Amino acid sequence: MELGLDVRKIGSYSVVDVKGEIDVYTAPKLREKLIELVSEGSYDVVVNLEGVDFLDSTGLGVLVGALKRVKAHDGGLSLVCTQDKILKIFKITGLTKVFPIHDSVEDATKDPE
Amino acid sequence: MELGLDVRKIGSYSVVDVKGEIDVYTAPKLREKLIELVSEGSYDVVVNLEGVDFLDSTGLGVLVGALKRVKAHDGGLSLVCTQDKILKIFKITGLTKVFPIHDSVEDATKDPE
Amino acid sequence: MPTVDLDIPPRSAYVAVVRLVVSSLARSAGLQETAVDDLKIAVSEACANAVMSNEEAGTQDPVSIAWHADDDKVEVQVGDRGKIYGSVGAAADERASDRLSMSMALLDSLVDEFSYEPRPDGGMLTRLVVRR
Amino acid sequence: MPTVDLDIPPRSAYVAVVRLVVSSLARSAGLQETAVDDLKIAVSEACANAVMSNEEAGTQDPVSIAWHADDDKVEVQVGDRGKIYGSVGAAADERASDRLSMSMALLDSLVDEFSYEPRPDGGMLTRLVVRR
Ligand SMILES: Nc1ncnc2c1ncn2[C@@H]1O[C@H](COP(=O)(O)OP(=O)(O)O)[C@@H](O)[C@H]1O
Ligand SMILES: Nc1ncnc2c1ncn2[C@@H]1O[C@H](COP(=O)(O)OP(=O)(O)O)[C@@H](O)[C@H]1O
Repeated sequence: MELGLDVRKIGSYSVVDVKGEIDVYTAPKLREKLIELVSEGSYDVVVNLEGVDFLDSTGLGVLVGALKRVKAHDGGLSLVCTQDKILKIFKITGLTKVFPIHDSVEDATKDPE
Repeated sequence: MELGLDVRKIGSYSVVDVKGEIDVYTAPKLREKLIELVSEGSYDVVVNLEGVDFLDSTGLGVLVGALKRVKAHDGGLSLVCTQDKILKIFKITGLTKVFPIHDSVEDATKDPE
Repeated sequence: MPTVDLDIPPRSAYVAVVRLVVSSLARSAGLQETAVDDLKIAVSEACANAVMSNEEAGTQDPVSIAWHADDDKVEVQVGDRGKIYGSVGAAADERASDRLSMSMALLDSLVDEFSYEPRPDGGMLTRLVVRR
Repeated sequence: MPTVDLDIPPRSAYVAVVRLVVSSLARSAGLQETAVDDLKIAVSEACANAVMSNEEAGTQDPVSIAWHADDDKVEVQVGDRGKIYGSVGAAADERASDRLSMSMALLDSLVDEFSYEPRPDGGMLTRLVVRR
């Protein structure tokens, strides 16, 4: 099973477009990519989950870990997600209060006023 | 698992557009439909397999049975198929010599010269 | 080394899920798309044969599918506890033996090794091998 | 009545195939699309927990998934022979207990009944019930 992970720069943001299923098998690949970004100095990260069909607790764990890492550098990590079945996972685990969740990459990469 | 079975009339032909997987579970539905057509007096039948993802020996058995039935009424049964993985099944079982196989429904329903 | 075992009720409705499992495992094992399709058809045929003999016999014992992949080959075994297949009554005008001989032709040509044998304790065992 | 049993190696790569099986069976059993998704996530969580404790413990015993559908409910059991989960070391900076508590929250809210208990002979058993 492949997990698609494409990174692009939009202004000061690093946007990770994720495609496929984030589960106990693929989550380590996402973790590596996010660790790599932070180690390269990207502290404003947007994880675009629009292409994600499945997300489990190991994926949530990776996102929470990455959030802690960027926060240690005064950065931020936000998500793009409009799919009900994925939003549900964040709601059940209380993570809608932890992550800013946007409707689009455009929204997530708007400069703060 | 649903097997899509739509019947349309083109000239003197009855065309059955099949959608889905024809296997040991769904083949009986195809058999019923073909028996129904013959009992209604349709002896020139075209089975369009372009929407079929999977075909097994029970599906082949149903097609062979239907061919025998229309032939008993001086009719014919031809197939529409361009997919390599489905054509392979007919080749292996020698049925390419038994069924006329066309590239399109148009081709299959041309009036004989 | 890795082995996956799947037991299904001996009923035709469950053969589709076996195809899903085999396609997914074959793809993960690195088989090419054509080899994946061929193995999927072969395993589905073996399951159809097993299920039909069980449906005919009215048995409830599961059909067992065993997947085993190692470096040089993939082996799939399909075992059932139905009655011996040749004795199954032909449905309507499609003679069961026509179907079975087509099934055997498919099994024989779609995999590298194929055997179909009675089990000592009843039912049949189909063994399929694809070499890498 | 119909029972499907699936044994996978206790490795994370095999959880995807369990999801395929559960989605397919749940859909065939007539569950609504949301219920299919919920059960798929729950079973996947249970398998992830089982696989992680086995990968940590280095055990080879399979993780067993048992599907059982009857008129009023679907029940799925996931059993493993790994070590007790709480003792698994946390990977990097993602604390395993954070993940496990999220997993438990998901399991608890996605199905109608949920239990997660040690088996008398080692490992854990997760039991999930969806009422129709
Ligand atoms: N192990 C096998 N390998 C190849 N073909 C086989 C095998 N077993 C049976 N067949 C073929 O399947 C067809 C049906 O065989 P059989 O079970 O004897 O049917 P029936 O009893 O209906 O005549 C025959 O054409 C036979 O050659
Ligand atoms: N059967 C259960 N039902 C609901 N929550 C549970 C269950 N078992 C454990 N938990 C929750 O999972 C989390 C982790 O539990 P535990 O295994 O004790 O982790 P740790 O030992 O890492 O603290 C805790 O928040 C606990 O409340």
